[in-house]
Amino acid sequence: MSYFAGIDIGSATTKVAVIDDEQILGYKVAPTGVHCEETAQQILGDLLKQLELPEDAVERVTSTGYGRRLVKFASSNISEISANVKGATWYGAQAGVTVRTIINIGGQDSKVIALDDSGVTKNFAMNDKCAAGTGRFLETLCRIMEINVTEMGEVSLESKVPIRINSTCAVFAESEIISLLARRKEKADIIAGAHYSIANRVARMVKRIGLQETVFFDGGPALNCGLKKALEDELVTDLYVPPSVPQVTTAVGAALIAREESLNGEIVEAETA
Amino acid sequence: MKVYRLRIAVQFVCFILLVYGGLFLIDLGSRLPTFSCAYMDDRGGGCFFIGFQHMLNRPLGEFLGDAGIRLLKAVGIFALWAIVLNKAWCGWVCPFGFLQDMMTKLRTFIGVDVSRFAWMTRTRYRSVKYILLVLMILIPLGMANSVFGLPTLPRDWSVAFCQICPARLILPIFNGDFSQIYVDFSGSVRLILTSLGVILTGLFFTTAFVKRRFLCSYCPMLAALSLFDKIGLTSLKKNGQRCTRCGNCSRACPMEIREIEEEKTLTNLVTQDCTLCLRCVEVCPEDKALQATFCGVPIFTASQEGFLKRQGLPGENKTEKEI
Amino acid sequence: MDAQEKRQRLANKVKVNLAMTVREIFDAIEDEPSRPKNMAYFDRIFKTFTDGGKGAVPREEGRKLIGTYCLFVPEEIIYAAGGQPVRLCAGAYDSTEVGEEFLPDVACPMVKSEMGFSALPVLSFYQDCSLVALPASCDWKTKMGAIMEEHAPVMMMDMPRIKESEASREMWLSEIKRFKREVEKVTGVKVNRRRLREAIRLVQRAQVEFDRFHTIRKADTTVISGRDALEVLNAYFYDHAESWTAAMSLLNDELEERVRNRTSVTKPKAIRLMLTGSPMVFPNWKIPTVIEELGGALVADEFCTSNRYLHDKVAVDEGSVNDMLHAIADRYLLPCTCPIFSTTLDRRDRLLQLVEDHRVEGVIYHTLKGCHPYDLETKLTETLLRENGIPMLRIETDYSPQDVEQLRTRIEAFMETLTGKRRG
Amino acid sequence: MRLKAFAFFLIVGCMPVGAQSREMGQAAVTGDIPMWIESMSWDEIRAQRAKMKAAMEASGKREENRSSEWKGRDQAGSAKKGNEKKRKTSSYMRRTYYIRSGAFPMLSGGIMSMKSDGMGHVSMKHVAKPQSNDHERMSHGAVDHGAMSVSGRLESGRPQTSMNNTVLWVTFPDTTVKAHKPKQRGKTSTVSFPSGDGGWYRLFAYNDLGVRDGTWVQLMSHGAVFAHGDEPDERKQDAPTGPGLFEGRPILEIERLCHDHDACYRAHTGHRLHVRANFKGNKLVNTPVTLTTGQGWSQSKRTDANGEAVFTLIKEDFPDEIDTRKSEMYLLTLEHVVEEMGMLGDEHFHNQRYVATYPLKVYPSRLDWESQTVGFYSLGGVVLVAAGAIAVRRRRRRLQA
Repeated sequence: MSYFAGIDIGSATTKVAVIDDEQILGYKVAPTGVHCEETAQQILGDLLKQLELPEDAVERVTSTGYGRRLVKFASSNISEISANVKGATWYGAQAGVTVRTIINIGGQDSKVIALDDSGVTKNFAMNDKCAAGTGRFLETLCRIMEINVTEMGEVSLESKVPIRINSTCAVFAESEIISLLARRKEKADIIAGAHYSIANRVARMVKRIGLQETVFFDGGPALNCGLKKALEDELVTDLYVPPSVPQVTTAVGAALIAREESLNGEIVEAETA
Repeated sequence: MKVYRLRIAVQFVCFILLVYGGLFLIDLGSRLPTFSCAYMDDRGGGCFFIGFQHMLNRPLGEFLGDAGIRLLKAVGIFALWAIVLNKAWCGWVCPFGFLQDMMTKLRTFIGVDVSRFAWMTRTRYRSVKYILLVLMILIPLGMANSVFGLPTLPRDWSVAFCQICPARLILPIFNGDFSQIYVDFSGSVRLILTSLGVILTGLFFTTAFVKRRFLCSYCPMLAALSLFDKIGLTSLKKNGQRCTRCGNCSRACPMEIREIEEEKTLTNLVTQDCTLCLRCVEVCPEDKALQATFCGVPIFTASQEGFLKRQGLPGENKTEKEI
Repeated sequence: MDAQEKRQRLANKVKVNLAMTVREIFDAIEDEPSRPKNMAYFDRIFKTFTDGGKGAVPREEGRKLIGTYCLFVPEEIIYAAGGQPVRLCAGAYDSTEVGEEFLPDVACPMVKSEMGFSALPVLSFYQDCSLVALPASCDWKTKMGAIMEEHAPVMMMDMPRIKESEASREMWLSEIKRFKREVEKVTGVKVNRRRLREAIRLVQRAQVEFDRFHTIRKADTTVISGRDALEVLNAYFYDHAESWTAAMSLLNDELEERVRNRTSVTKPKAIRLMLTGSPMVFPNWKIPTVIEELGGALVADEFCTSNRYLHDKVAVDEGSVNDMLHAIADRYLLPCTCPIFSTTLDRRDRLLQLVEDHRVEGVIYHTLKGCHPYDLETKLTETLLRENGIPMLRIETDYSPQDVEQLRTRIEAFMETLTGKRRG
Repeated sequence: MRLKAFAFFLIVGCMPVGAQSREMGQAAVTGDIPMWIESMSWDEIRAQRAKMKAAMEASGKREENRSSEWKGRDQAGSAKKGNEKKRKTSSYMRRTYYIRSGAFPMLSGGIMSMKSDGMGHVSMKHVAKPQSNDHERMSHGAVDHGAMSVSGRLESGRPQTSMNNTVLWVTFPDTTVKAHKPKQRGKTSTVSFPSGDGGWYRLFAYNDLGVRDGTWVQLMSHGAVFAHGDEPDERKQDAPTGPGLFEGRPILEIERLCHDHDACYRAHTGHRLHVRANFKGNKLVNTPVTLTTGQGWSQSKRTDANGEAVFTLIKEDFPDEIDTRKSEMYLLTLEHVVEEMGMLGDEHFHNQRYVATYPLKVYPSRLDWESQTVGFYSLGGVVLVAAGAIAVRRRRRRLQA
């Protein structure tokens, strides 16, 4: 019995997932600190503790995400795209859907990945320049609104006619929203409007690379049902959001890759032998 | 200001004046540029043409003397009348025109649709009235003079136009005199002319139920008056820029004149067929696009609210009879 | 998901976006100071767009809806046949991309938008039409009919392009008569003399109010913003003539009051501008909005959706049905200044007249991308206006809100040159 | 052709009048030779003009063919420059009136074939001041006359009646009366005067034959011509005196009374002719008035207590070919003898005899050549046909639409 770990160091949170040959054993999400390697170490440690596994039980560790190169102890690191793809396809396989498009909205970027039938990346679009249309934007919104991120979805669903947020830049949007609040507009409408403006941007990316069913939606904001609805409206399709915590898909993907690498490694060894 | 009502009133008064004026010892002379037929016993003034034809029936030489002077005098009086009222003689005074308008009223009352000429037809037959006018001048001259040594026309040709003029047959009826409706067998010329008169009269009664002022378009009086169009004191002005060419005017025009709609540059719109009935001004919905003037002073101007008033607005309980 | 559901969801998407657009506009309007309060009636009509345009078009006693495009379809006949006309010309950006599925990208946004609305159940009255009369005015409209046929009961009306010819007039008259027969078939009501006369008078009453309104706009004090003027006439698309007239007379009263009190919606001595060119339909109000945000006074416009819509009048002459039909045919064909006609004469004079009446200082010529007829007349208009000492700014745009900022800059610059011109 | 036949039928329809004429007995003109005014026939005028023209061309004067007959006469007489001038200034319409005398009807001469020239009609009408309406009505078919010249000429081959003492009184529209003594020029003697004003020019010829075997014979005749033009505004009421006049009016006058103006204006067969006989202003009672037709039929009637007599213009038989312009000369003759002694110059007479004539041109009845029946029928026909045509056309068009 061998164990593998995937570490996804995102801008907002760090996710760690541990799997064995069959299934996921566990995962853990924690905010990324300043020193991401320590954080990663610590989280992994905690997770193993939870799983009552020895420190060295993990055979291979693959890191991904922005900080992936900072994780010295990782046996390999890989771009979050492939990791995301891997994870998404795996989850899809679990649910019995063939994922063709992946929408991942992260802390400070959002990507759209197009796959072919065999789950190989065909094309991808990415917005990593601007915070608008990312989780970070939603967080600022919550801060201004003084509500919890997790409530956003439910609140936004109450809105009848959302208010359009024209500013495409997170900073301007902020001021715009403040002025809206000043004009006593419904919070729900504002939030919904924000959702639609994000959805709109994402939808534009999707349009660029072309949308194919099934669409797999992951990343932290995927928890936000309002955003999900907005996206579904804009894309005119259903989104598949993994049942368990959707932000760890990338980490899981990394872990899966670690496992594959080890298997391949064995094969290689066998050949040399 | 519902001009069509005013007009009918004026026409009626003129009709009484000209047809029965004699009974009140009214005499406007015998040089009127309108079909106040000289065959009416009680008329209050005579049509210019009959005297005109007689006067022309002279050897040319005599026009250098008294005869000529007398002719000039007559034409002068005619011209004076014509210049003052211009075509309004046709649209507002002419008893025969009035009768035709009344027939039109009857037609609209019955609800028979008006029918229009094709454009080509209309333009083609425009010249008829001038031809008639020229003939009316040449025939009497031909009676008294031999042209190129040809024999002079027989006396049957005397007052040839009056013989074919339907007004001669119809107007005297209002004096209780039906005797003008006859066919003259005394000679082939007379036979043809008088029969023509009868035929035209028949057309007067029938065409009135399909067309407006059918005979006016061929009236030599219109032709004679149209010589004074440009100098007439009464006139119809148009402001091309204000005109949207909506075609209301030309559609409502009894004489089916298209210039009034199409012209954008010309200002004086008294065209050869215009009878100055001012119907066009009534149905013009544009402010100051059309204007009837007397000596340059506007007497009736087109306007939006005026238009809508004449269309029976505002008002719920009006029936379509009003228009 | 199956095609039907897909269509529904697409519709929802458009609905939501449209709703957001409408809300955006009216939220902005709410904060405007000194807006005539009688505009509320017209606002209501457009606010219904936020949920599928329910109640935008009055449907009492089960009047059949007859959709019309352009301003060539005689509403008198529809009213006379007991129908309710609704003009379907659309200005919503949100439905254009749906239309793009049916039409080439170069097609003008209006056609795209209309296509989108008639293809999807977004605004109810697009679907409820028992007959959609579509004059083959420009090329887009001509072909749109064929493309639209599967979504709506389209009746194409042939449009002559040369008003001066007798043949075209007769052709148009026969088209009008055909339309009458079609409408009668749909509504089951025969158009007789009395009904037609009443219908004509109904529209004429509306025109009385329109004339009042038009005259008010000639005043020195700009008592109503150009955008509101657009809105007022845009409302006539959907409203029943009678109720529109009633609301209109109230508004006119208020406006006349304002004229007396000199309560202006603009700063004193604001630049007097006129809009012309491709039609603007709600919610495509970006240009008038920008102009007025910049403090310009939009005193006149020459749009088939606004000023030209109700200006020309039917002149009943003899009052028989045929005569009235003839009058109607003429009214809808001859005075129309739409550039699809060969002649530019009428539009030219109309523009000059408006400039003169409203004392316009500058003209903004609006062309929709792909609206070739208006594009073709740009040069002519420009030279004409220059000859008359009126500067002209040509703006080519579409329904998308992206270019608002750059429009703002251009218009601002234009207005600055006008102020300079004013100084001397 | 068929119409001609119809016309003929109409004539036949009018025959009773003709039949009536047959019943009238023949009566010769009694007493002395009458004198009457008669307009020269148009043919004669034409002929004369042609002759003059020919003469002029023969003499090589091609220019000024304005009114050739003057030319001609000037050749005959002495062509004076002054004359030329005078005549150039006012162009004259020459009308010639014979003042004829002799047996009526003359069986030779231009009477029977006489055609009216369409330049006005010789007829009498007793209106000193015609009302405007009358004036207009008189104008039918007439044309202005530049001027009039009256010439009497001696009829040869007949019992001579001296024309030396003939005077022609012309009453102008403004009722000024002027006497004109015919000037002898060659064979004919003419009087001419410009007629500027419009209205009636009444001619009254008076011929004093002097005393013949104890009877002072005075012949007179009436005639009038209507001139078109504008009537004089003021009228001079003067009662001239002179030979043949009594208080400005003819001594013996046949005054025609007009009830039906048209009849007065142009006499047609079947009309009534109502006359009154005046002598020196008083009516002549119970005096025979004789109407003689161009073919010699005549009828005498005695004037009643008012001095009036009524004739019916009988129908003469016209040729089958109807010619409305064929007219006949009828003549009314009135004789009055006053038993009164007196001296004329150095001659005694024991009674005065006045013979007045009233020439009258009679045309066939309008009914002979005008048919109102046909008029009405054809009018109805035209209306029906046209209406039908229009209806059919409309129907076709409606079906097309």
